[in-house]
Amino acid sequence: MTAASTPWRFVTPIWPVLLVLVIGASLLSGPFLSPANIAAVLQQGVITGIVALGMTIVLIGGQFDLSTGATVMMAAVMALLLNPADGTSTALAILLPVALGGMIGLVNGLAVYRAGANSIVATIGMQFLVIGAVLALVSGQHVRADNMSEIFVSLSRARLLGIPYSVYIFLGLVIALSVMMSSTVFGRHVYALGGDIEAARRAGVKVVRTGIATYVISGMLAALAGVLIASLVGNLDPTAIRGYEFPALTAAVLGGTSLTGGVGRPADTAAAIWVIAVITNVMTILNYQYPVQLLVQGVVLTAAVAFYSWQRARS
Amino acid sequence: MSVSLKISRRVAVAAFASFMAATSYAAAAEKIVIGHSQPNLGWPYIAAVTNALEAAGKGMEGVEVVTLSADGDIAKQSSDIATLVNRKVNVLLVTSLDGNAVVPALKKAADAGIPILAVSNEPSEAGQKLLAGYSGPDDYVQGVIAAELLNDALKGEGAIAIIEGSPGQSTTLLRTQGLKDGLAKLNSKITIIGSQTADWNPVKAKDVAQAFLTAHGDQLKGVFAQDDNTGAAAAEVFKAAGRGDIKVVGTGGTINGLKAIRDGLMYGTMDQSPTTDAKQALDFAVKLAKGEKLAEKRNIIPMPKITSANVNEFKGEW
Amino acid sequence: MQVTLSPLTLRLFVKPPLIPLLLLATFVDGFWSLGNLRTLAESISTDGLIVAGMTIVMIAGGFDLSVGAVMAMGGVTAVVLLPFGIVPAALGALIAGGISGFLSGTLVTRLRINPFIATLAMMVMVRGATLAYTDTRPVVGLDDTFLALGQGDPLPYAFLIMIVVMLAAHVLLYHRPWGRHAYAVGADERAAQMTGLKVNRLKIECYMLSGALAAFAGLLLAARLGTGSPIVGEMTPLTAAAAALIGGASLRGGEGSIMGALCGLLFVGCLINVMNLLGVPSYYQRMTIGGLLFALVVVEGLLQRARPR
Amino acid sequence: MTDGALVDLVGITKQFGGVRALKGVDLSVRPGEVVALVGHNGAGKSVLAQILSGVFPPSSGEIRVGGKPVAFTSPSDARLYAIETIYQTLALADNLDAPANFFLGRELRTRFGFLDKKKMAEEAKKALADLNPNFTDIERPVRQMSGGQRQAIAIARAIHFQVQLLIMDEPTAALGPHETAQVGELIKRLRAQGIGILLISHDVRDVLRLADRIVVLKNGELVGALTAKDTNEDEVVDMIIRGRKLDANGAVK
Repeated sequence: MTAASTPWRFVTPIWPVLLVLVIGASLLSGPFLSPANIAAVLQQGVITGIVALGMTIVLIGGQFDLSTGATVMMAAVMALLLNPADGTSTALAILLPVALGGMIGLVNGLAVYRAGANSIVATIGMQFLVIGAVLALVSGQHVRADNMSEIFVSLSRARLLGIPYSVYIFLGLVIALSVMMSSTVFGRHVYALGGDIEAARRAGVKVVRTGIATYVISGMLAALAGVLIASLVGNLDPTAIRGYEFPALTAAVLGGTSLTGGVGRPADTAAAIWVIAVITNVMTILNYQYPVQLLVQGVVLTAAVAFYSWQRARS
Repeated sequence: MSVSLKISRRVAVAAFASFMAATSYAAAAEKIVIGHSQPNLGWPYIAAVTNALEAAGKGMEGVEVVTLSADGDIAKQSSDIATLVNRKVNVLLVTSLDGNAVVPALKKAADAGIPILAVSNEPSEAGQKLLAGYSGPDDYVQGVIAAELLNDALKGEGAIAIIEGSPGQSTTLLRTQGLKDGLAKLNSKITIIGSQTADWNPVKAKDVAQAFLTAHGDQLKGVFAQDDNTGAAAAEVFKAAGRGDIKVVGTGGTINGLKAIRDGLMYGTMDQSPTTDAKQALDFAVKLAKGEKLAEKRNIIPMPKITSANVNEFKGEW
Repeated sequence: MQVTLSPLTLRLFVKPPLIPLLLLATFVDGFWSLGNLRTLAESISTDGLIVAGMTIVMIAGGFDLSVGAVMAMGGVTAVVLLPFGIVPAALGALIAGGISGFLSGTLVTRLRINPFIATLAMMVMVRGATLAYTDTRPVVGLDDTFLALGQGDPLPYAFLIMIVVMLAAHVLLYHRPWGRHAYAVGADERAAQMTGLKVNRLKIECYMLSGALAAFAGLLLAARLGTGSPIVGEMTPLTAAAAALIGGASLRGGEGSIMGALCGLLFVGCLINVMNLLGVPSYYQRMTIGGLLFALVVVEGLLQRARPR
Repeated sequence: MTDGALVDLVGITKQFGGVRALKGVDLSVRPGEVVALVGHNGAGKSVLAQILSGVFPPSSGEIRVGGKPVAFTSPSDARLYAIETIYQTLALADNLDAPANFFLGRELRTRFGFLDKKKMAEEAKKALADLNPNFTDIERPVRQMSGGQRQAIAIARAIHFQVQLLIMDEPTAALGPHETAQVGELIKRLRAQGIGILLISHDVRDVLRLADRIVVLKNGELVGALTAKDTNEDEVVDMIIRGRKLDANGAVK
């Protein structure tokens, strides 16, 4: 299959790149392939990865969601606030933040698809709103849950076969979303939306409803990422967990998702997340400092985007 | 056109009246206005000090505390200080985001004859000449204390790594420098084999901790984390990897840090009490506003070392 | 192609409601004091240069996320080159900014990368390079001439420079063919191409202008703060875009004006200043700015919708 | 209104902000009838067609299907009444392949609710082969296809699903002479099947050849209706330009 296939079968070279990187990494640094490190690399991608999956779906629909970083923060804080010592409210501590994330997505979706607001600016506005509200709620203080319920903690700290549960949650989401995007009417309509929204509308697609749903999914996934952060650390400085939207966007783009909509696959985004995780991990192991890591990220992103636009121009 | 002219004239009259009212009110009330420029109210320690300061100020007759937060933007802090100077506050408290970048703004305050008290961190040398005094903890000294704690814990030798705060912030730079100088002063054989930013984010701290383990394996004996949250998060990774023997020293004496020491995760930290910090700052501020001088220019709040031996004496405030 | 300036009244009262805000500000103690106006002028002047550049890029249908990082690079470059004299320092900053803009423009035009992502990549790379060069530390050691550039009485020099730059940009956009071409490219790139305009070249020039202005803003900021800091300007692209949008620029290109951008800049600056004077905690300030942005684009979207297709 | 009409438009007006695009237009189409809508650019032809296909609602006036008033909030509503449209822009999602576009908005599903891609591909292939036997390589994004192929997809999609009224907005504008002739053949075939067709065109010769009735719009108003076999090119053109019939007896409505 060449690049000239339909979006849900669009084969990106991200998987071979991942393979080459893993081989390269193990050559560069012997301990890279140790089970503990592999598990760490897998987990490292989970939180950004879940945000990136939502971002991918919104992008395929032809829009942006830059409010997700704020939603991550909101959900992490809410989950900790809702998880008091008695541990009876585990379900609530997971479901309520996710529902709130869905609400944020709903408002974004209404603004973008119903009112026709520019999605970049609208979701940046939403980001400021949510961050301000969360910081006001906790007065800028640490949030903490000292005796979180076992189940809640185990979400990201318990392991099965040496791999944290959260990695399985992520893999499950990747599979579920892949099926959703490639094999359901909803997924097909999201691709149509990103291809040509007016054409989709004239062809009878319920564009407003479908578009809003992409934002709701993105909001809920970002909130889930926040819940996993809460489960992973139990104590937070809210401002320290900001800014997840840009790495998520980077991963989606690296995985071949088009910024103009209509092209992309959740599984490719997952591969891109691990490409970034491997690069970061190796550079940290080799003790490259933050500025160098930033530079490398920028170069990788530019190269990837240049490659994809060249590939699309050719087809 | 004529309507809008009328309106604007009326507004101008109202403005003038309210301006007059405001000036006369300020003259009559003779209260002390304390202006406080903060780097970011989203940072827990800063927020805690601010809350404590405002609460203590409310309890005092005739004292008003005005806080402006720079939201992490050094240009905004410069404007914030100018705004406070314009308001003719009686004393200016400054917690600088960047010790160099506040200096020109401090000059303006000094030129206006407003006494300046640096709180929680100090400006650079050029700015220190302008200060009436300094009150608070000391980022550099915290690095030195961390060096002492690690030196004790590792009996003077071994390899350590640093989990840093956000790159480029003076807090990060000073704590790292303090650690290096502290180790040198102690003639310690401890070597620093790696340092990585965790951006104050415990999630990233876990990734960094795992990378340190992978890179250095058994060689790694200790870690200096520049706040307790990242320290506790790293210690959890070490424990899960069966390397509970790695000595982790945090910074801040937060509730979370104390818990980590009690649970045997972290080796130690040093206390940094926002209420002590705020109370001392407020006392000094009132003194300065009344035209008095401080006995000492630099007033570092006590930053006692905390280890499992004395952890129960501390309750943690933030 | 149609370049219409909204009537001045609409501009000042509705889009953005600058005059109503200023009238309200009259009731805020100390807003109209000379000192406060000076502070206000100072705080908006560096952003003003960037808003001018951003507006031009947006008129030509682009976007520049790298302005904050380029501003930091410009400040650091200027301070590093200062030992050779103030003119080489300024030239160095302008050239560094211009080069980064050239690279952004090249990514956008030759490689056909979405401007948002191309300048995001530039942002990350420029920030990384600046942090690496300075080892994440601020660069100090400024001479008095340079520091004086950050002062000025009664109006800060930076503010005067901003006004000059805005006037020049206005002339460029309205009274030179280049400006017409920029609007044409932003409104319909293909049509502009077919009428023989050098679209790619013009776009690259826009990004170079934006980069040079951002770097020069960095120089002015360094003079004001007395230090070249590698970490300034993280929020700058967002606040600059907000000011440009509030002032009538559009992310679809082909719309916007320097006068509008100036109004947008003043509006955001005054709003923050008033909230500071009223002692509104920064959490609520953030929410206000966010809510305002959100509401503005929703209204813009609804208005667009009411037009015929 | 008209007895046995498929669709009646009654007193349709459309206002965009300050612009009145349509001013009280009446129109009806019967089964097996080809009605052509002609007029200058901006006369309101496309707006009228888009109102009938549910793209946007009229500002006032009524749409009746089989004599009963209906309200369309979206193109999918119009489809429920078997009204299909071939837009001038074709309304294809460029990034999707032909079967996806063919079934867009009414995808076939398996028992488990997933897309039945195999069946959709087969049906689309068959429907497209009916129009153009050489058109078999259909599983590519339509952006890579020729103008004729893209048109074929739009047409096939419109006539495949029990259509009763077909709206064709400038169907031959982007086509060569050979393909234009094919579209003509298609229109004749559909008319023979009893399908009503509303044909929007500015090519008067085409219209005279294909339509039964010709309706002229000018500045958003209906200025005349002609029977195709009783008129000629000059008369139609004159009406488009002057907005009035030459012959005073046959005055407008």
